[in-house]
Amino acid sequence: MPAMTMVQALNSAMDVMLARDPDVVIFGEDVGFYGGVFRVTDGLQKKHGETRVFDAPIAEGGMLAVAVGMGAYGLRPIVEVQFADYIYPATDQLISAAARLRYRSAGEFWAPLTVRAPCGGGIFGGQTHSQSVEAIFTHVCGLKTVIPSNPYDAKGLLISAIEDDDPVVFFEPKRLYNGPFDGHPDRPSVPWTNHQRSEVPEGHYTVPLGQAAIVREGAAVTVLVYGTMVHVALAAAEEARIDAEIIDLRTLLPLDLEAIVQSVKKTGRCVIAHEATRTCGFGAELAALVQEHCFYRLEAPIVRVTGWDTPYPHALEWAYFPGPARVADGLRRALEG
Amino acid sequence: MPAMTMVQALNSAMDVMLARDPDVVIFGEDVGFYGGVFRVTDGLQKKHGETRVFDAPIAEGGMLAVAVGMGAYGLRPIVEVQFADYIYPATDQLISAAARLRYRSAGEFWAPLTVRAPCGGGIFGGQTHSQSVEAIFTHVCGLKTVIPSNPYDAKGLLISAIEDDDPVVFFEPKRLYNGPFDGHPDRPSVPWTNHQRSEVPEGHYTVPLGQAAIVREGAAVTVLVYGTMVHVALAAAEEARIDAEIIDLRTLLPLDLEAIVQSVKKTGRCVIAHEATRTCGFGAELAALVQEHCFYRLEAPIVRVTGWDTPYPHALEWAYFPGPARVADGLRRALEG
Amino acid sequence: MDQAIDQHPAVPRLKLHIPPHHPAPGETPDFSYVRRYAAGVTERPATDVPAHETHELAYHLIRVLDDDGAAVGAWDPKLDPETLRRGLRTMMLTRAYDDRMMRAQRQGKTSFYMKCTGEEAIGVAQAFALAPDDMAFPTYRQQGILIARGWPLQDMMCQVYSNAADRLKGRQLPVLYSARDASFFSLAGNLGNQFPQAVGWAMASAYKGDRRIAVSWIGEGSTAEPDFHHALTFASVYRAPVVLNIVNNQWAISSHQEVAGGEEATFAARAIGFGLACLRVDGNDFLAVYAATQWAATRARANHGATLIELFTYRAGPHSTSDDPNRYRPEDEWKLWPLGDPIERLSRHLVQLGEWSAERHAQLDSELADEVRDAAREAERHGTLDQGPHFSAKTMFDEVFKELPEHLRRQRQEMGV
Amino acid sequence: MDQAIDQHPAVPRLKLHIPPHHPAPGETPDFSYVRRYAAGVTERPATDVPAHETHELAYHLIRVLDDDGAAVGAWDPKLDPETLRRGLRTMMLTRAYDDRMMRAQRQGKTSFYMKCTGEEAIGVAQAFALAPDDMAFPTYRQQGILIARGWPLQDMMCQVYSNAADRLKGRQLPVLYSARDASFFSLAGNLGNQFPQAVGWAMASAYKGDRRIAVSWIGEGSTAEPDFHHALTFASVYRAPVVLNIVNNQWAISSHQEVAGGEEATFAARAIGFGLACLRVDGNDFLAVYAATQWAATRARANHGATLIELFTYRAGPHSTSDDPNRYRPEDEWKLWPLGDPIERLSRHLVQLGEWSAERHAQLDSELADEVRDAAREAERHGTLDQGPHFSAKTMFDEVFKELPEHLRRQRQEMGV
Ligand SMILES: Cc1ncc(C[n+]2csc(CCOP(=O)(O)OP(=O)(O)O)c2C)c(N)n1
Ligand SMILES: Cc1ncc(C[n+]2csc(CCOP(=O)(O)OP(=O)(O)O)c2C)c(N)n1
Ligand SMILES: [Mg+2]
Ligand SMILES: [Mg+2]
Repeated sequence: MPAMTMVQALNSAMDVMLARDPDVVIFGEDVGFYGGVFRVTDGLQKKHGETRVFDAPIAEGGMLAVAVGMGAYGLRPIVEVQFADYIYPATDQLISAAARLRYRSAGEFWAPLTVRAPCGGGIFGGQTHSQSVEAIFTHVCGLKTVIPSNPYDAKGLLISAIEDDDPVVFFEPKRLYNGPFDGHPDRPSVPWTNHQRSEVPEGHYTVPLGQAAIVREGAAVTVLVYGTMVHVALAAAEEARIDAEIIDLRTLLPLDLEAIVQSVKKTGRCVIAHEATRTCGFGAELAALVQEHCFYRLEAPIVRVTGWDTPYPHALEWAYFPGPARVADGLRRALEG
Repeated sequence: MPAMTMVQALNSAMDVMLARDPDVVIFGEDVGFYGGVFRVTDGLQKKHGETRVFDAPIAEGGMLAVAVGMGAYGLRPIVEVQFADYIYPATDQLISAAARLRYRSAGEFWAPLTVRAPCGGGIFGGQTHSQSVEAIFTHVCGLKTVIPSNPYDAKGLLISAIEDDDPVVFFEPKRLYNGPFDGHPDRPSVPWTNHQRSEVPEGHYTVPLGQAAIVREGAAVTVLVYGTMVHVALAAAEEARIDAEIIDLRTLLPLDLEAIVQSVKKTGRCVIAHEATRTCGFGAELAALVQEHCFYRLEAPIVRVTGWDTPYPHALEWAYFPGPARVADGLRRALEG
Repeated sequence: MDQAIDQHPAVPRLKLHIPPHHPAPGETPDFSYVRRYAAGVTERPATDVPAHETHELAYHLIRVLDDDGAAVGAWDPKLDPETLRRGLRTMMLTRAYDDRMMRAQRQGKTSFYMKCTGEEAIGVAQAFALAPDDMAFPTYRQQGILIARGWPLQDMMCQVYSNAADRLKGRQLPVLYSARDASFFSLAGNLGNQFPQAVGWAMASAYKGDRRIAVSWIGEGSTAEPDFHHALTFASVYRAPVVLNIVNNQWAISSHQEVAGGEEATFAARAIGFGLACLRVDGNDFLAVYAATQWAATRARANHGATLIELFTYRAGPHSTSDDPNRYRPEDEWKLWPLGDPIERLSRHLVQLGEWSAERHAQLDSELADEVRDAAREAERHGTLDQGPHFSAKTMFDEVFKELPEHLRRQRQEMGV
Repeated sequence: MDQAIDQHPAVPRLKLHIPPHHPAPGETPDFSYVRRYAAGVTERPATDVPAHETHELAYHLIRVLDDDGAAVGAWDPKLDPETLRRGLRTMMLTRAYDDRMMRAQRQGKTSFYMKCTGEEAIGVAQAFALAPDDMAFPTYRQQGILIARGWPLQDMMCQVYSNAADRLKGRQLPVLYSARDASFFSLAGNLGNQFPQAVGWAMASAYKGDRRIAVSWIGEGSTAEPDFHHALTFASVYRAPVVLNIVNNQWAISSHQEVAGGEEATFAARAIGFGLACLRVDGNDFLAVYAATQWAATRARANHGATLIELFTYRAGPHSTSDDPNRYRPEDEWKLWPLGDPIERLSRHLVQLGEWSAERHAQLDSELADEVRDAAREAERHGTLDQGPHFSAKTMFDEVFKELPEHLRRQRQEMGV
C-alpha cells in the first residue's frame, strides 16, 4: 500500500468518490485550477472536469446555500472552506438550513453535503488562520462533526462523510497535512511516510462515523483527544512515562460514548485535551458526559488541557498551543488528584 | 417604586441611557416608529428622535458591522436582533470583529456595543422563534453574555451592558417579557405586578455583570439556572418539596464561579437546567467547572435537565420544554444518585 | 489634503439621513412615489437579448391590464378565457383560504397565520406560467403556488393546525409548508435562505442536463440579507437557470420599502450590477405577472441565464396574526393603492371580454367559501393545535438525522416515551 | 404550462457554465477583455449630481495620463510638481518597503508578507486626496496609506517582525497593521469585515455632525462576501458619508475576477442597484485615482452620500508569500498589463513636465533603498519573529476584555507566568 500524506489521502478520497458517483461535485475558493491553497484538490479538476470541481466566489455563506440547493436536487456537494476561521459567514445556512432541512420537512428534503475546512494552529497563521471552531457545530442538532488525525482515517472518514445522507462538517488539522506533529515545534518535522497510519489503500474504503480508536492502551488514566492533539498526547504520555490510555475520538458527533465510558471506568481518571478555547469547548461536553456516566468510578477531577480563552496569538503561538509539557502536567494532575 | 414588566424595565433602561449619554443609539428591525415586535423600544424614537432610535434593513450582519464601526468611532450602539434564532447572519461580525477588535489592535480600537435578542420558547414560535443560542457565544473569547430572569435585573443588567466597554450579548427570555412563567402552560399566566423583583426604580441603577443571585436558599442540592428556568426551578423545588438552593447566574460570561462553588461545596449535589439543546450547551461548561472545583465534595453525578437535542417543535413545544416535572425529576436523581 | 478636517470651520457639518416613516396612522396615504406607467407602453425584448438590453426595464413597470380591464401591449400573453377563469378562480380560492385560516387562528385553533391578500396574482399567475415540475423556493406569502398546482387545501390546513395529519408532524410554524410532490421547497423561517438555495438547485439541474428550472421569491425587505447577494452573485457567475423574484409589497412588518433601500433605486435595478436580466412588473396585474414570468422562464430554459423580477404590489393584510398594522400605517392605504386589487382587475377583464359577470363572480365566491369550509371541517377532524390530537412526543426525535443516533435514543428514553 | 417539463424532448437540455480559467501558465496573456479607453475622454460630472448621472461611468475607465505621460481631460487634478514628486516618492518608498519585507520573510525573519506591487497608486494617491483624519478602513494591500500619512516604516516593520516593539504585541499576522493615530483601522484577516464597518463609522460621524468621512477598500474577489452587500445597503439607506473602493486587481489568489462576477458586469456597476454614485478608474494612473477620490470625498463631505469606486489594476506580485502565481497564471502577465506601472507612468509624466529625470529617479531609488534598510536595521534591533525577543507570554491574556476577568486570571496562573 502506498504511503500518503494527509493531503494525498484526502485528495484520494475525493478522487475515488468523483469517479464512483456522478452526483459528487466539489467547489470552494481556489479549489479548481489551482487545487486549493493546501493542494488538497490538486489535479481533481483536470481529471474530472470543470463542472465537477470548480472555483467559487469568496462567499462561504453562498457556497453553503448553493450546496443545500444542490443537495435538495440530489447531488452530494463537497464544499471547501479555505480556513475554519472563515466558516462564520456560512453559519446561518449551515445551522438554519443544512442542519434543519430534513427535520423541518419531515424527511421530504435533506442536504447530504460535506463541508471541509482546515483547522488548528501551529503554522504561525495568527488568530484568523489557526482557530478550532468544532464546538460551535457540535452544539447544533442535525450536524455531524469529524476530525481525523492521520491519513488512513482521513480518507476513510471523508468517504463516509461524503456518502452520509446528513450534513457533515469535516475539520482537517492543517498541522497534520504533511506530517504527524507531536507538539515540539523545535524538533525537525517528520514526514508521514514512517507513520503506520500513512499506509492508505488506493481505492474505496470507509472508516465509519461515530467510532473512536484506542491509539494507546493504558491503565492509569484515560486521555480523550482528536486531531493534532492525538499525537501530542502520545508524546506527552511517552515523555512523562505515564501508562495512559489514549482515545482518538475521530468523530465528535455522533460520539463513541461507549468507548469513552469503558476506558474511564477502567482507569478511573480522565484528561481531555483540545486546541480550541476552553470555555464551552468540546471538552466541556466530554467532561459533563464522563462525570454523568463514570461518576462512581472517578478517582480524581477530570482535567481539561486546552487552548487558552484568548485569540490564537501570532508570535506566541507556542505559548498558546497545549503542547506535550502541558498535557503531561495534566496527566500528572489527574494522577495525583 | 413602580411595578414594571420586563418589557417596561428594558425599555426604561434604554430610555435612561438615551437621556444620559448622547453616544447611545439604538437600531434594529422595526424598533423605530413601531417600537419593536415585542414593544421593547416603544416610544423611544418619538421621545429621543429619529437619529437615535431607528429602523434598520433586515440584515443582522450589516447591523453588527455598522455597530462595530460606530463603536470604533466612539458611540455605544444597541442593536436589537428580532429573535435570537436570527442572530446567525451576524456571527461573523460578532465573533471575528466585535469580540476580537480590542485584542487584535492591542487596545487601539474596541466595540462597546450591546446586542439584544429575545430567546427561548414557550410562545408556540416553532423552531425559528424559540431557540436559546447562548452557548455559541459563551465559547467566543471577547464576548460577555447576559440573560436576566426578572424586571429589576433586566434593567440593571442592561444598563451595565450598555455602559460596558466590551461587546455584550444580551438575551431576553421572551416568555418572561410580560410575566413570570413557572413552566405550567396549563395554568393562567400571571402578571409581573405581584412579583417582588418587578419593583423597578425609574432612574439609573446597575446590576453588575458577573454576579449570580441566590434566589432560594437550600441545603440539599444546588440548582444552576438562568432566564426562564429560574422560575421553573423554583416551582419544581416547591412542588417536589426539595430543599434546593437555586442560583440565578444572570451573567454566563463572566461567570460567578465563586457563588457556584460555595453552594455546591455546601450541598454536595448539583442540577443544571437550561432550555437550550444539551450537547455542548452552557450546562456542559457548568458541569465541567463544578466537577473541577468541587469534585471531592460531590456526592452524586451532576444532573443536566435541558431541551432535547432536536429543533424546537411547534406543536410539541411542551414536550420539548424542560418543565417543572423534568426539573423535579432531575432533583430527585441528584439526591438519590 | 494636509490639515485635519475635523475642526475645519469652512467645511459644513455632516448629517445623518434616516428614511422618514410616512405616512403614519391617521395621516393621508401618499403614493406619489409610485410611478404608474400606462398599461401596454413597455416594449418586450426577445428572450435571448443580452442582459443589459433589459436594464432600462428596471425603471419601468410592465402592465398589461388597463384601467378599463382591457389587455394591451406587447406583454399581453394572450391567454384563452378558460385559463383566465381558472386563474381568477385560483386567486379567489387563495383569498378564501386565507380568510378562513385567519379566522381559525383568531378562534384559537392555531398559533399563527399569514395571508397574501392583495398579492394573489404573484403565486398564482407565476405557477400558471411555469412547468408544474419547475422547482419553487418560495416565501411564506406564495401559498398561491400550492393552490395553483392543485395541492389539497386540507393538507395545507393540517399543517396550519399542526394536527395528527400534518405531514410535517407538527414541527413547523403554521404556513411553513413543504410539498415535494408539488415541487415546492420546504419553507424556512429564516428570511432569504431559499434564494441562493434555488440558485444551487438550478446549478444542479444544469449540471445534470435536466430541463427543470428553479424559481425563487424573496420579500423586498429581505433583499438586505446576505442570501440575496449570494443568489445574484452565483446566478451571475454560473449563469444558473433560475427566476429570481422580489416581491415588493411596500412593507416589511412595520418598515417601509425605503428602509430596505427603495428610496434610492428600484429593487429590479439590483440585477444591473451583476449583469443579470431584469423586469419590473405590476404585481397586481395577472397578465403582466404571467407574461414576465413566462419571459424569464423561457430565457432560463434556453441557457440565457437568470432574470431578476421585481413584482410591485401591496401587502393588504397585516404582516401576520402577530401584528396590528394600524399602529404603523393608515388604515385605508390598501384601498388607495394605485395598482388596485388583482382579483377585481382580472375579473373586470373577463367581464370586459364578455366571459364573466358580477353574478358569476358572486356565485363563485360563495362556492369557494363552501369548498374551503368543507376542507377545514375535514382537516379539523384530524385535530387542531389547541385541541389536538398531535403527533406523539416520541416522533420529536425522528429525522434530526436520517437514522436515530445513540444520544437521541437515550434522550427519548429519558423523556420516557 | 400543464405537463411536466423534465422529460419533454422538444426542450433543449440545460448546461452549467463555469467561468474558464484563462490564460493558464504557459499560455499567452490575453487582456482583450480590458477596454482601455483613451485618457481624457471621460467627462467629469459635478460632485453634487444625482447618483444616476454617474451610472454610465460604471462602464468607462477614467484616465488622465496618456501614453506619452501627458495629463489630459476634465479629470486632471492639476497637482503642482512638488506634490507629484511627493506622490512618486511615496509610491517608490512603498515598493522599496515591500521588496525589503518580502526578502526578510524569505530570510525567515517573519512568517508571512503581502506586497502591493503594481497597486501603489491606490493607497498613496488616495491618501493624498483625503484629509489626514478621514478614517481609513483598508485591506492588507493599502500599506501605501500609512506610508503616505508619514507613519514610521520602523513601526510597521516591528509589526511584520512581531517583535518586542510591535505595538500589537505580536498578536497579529504580519501586515495586519493598526494605527489609530494615522486614522488607519485595525486590519482584519476576515475579508470584507471593514467595508460595512466603515459605513457605520461614517454614520456615526454624520450623527455627530463631524466633518470626517470614512473610506474603505475591498478586493474584487471579496465583493462576493455579505459585508460588501451590507456596506452598499446601509450606505444607500442612510446616505452615509463614505467612499467605498473596490480594488479590482484581476486576481483573488488563483481566481480570476470572473469568478467574482466580473464576466457579466463591471464591479463599479454594483452601485447602480443601490442608487449610489459610481466611478471606474484606471488604478495605475496616479492622477486619475487622485481625482476620482477627491471627487467622491467632496461629494460625501457635502452630504450627497457614498460613491463606489472601482480601481482597475493588476496584482503584479504573488498573492502573498504563501503562494506561487506561476502555478495559475502566465509569468509575464504583469509586463503585458495594458495599463502599465503606476510608478513608471507618474515618473514619465514628471519627466515630460521637465520636473524629473532618469538620473534623479535612479538616485531616489537608491536613497529609498537605504532609508528602508536603515529602518529595517533599527526595527530588527527590537527582534524578529524567528530570533525574538517577543512580548512575554503573560501579555497574551491582556485586552481580550478591557479588564482581565477572573477565568483568564486563573488561566494565566495555570500557564505559570
Ligand atoms: C433572518 C431573519 N431576520 C428577521 C426575521 C423576522 N421577520 C419575519 S418576516 C419579516 C419581514 C419580512 O419582510 P419582507 O421581506 O418584505 O417580506 P413580506 O413579509 O413583506 O412578504 C421579519 C423582519 C426573520 N424571519 N429572519
Ligand atoms: C472570509 C474569508 N474568506 C477567505 C479568506 C482567504 N483569503 C485571503 S485573501 C483571499 C483572496 C482575496 O482576493 P481579493 O478580495 O481580490 O483581494 P486581493 O488579495 O486581490 O487584494 C482569500 C480567499 C479570508 N481571509 N477571509
Ligand atoms: Mg415586504
Ligand atoms: Mg483581487
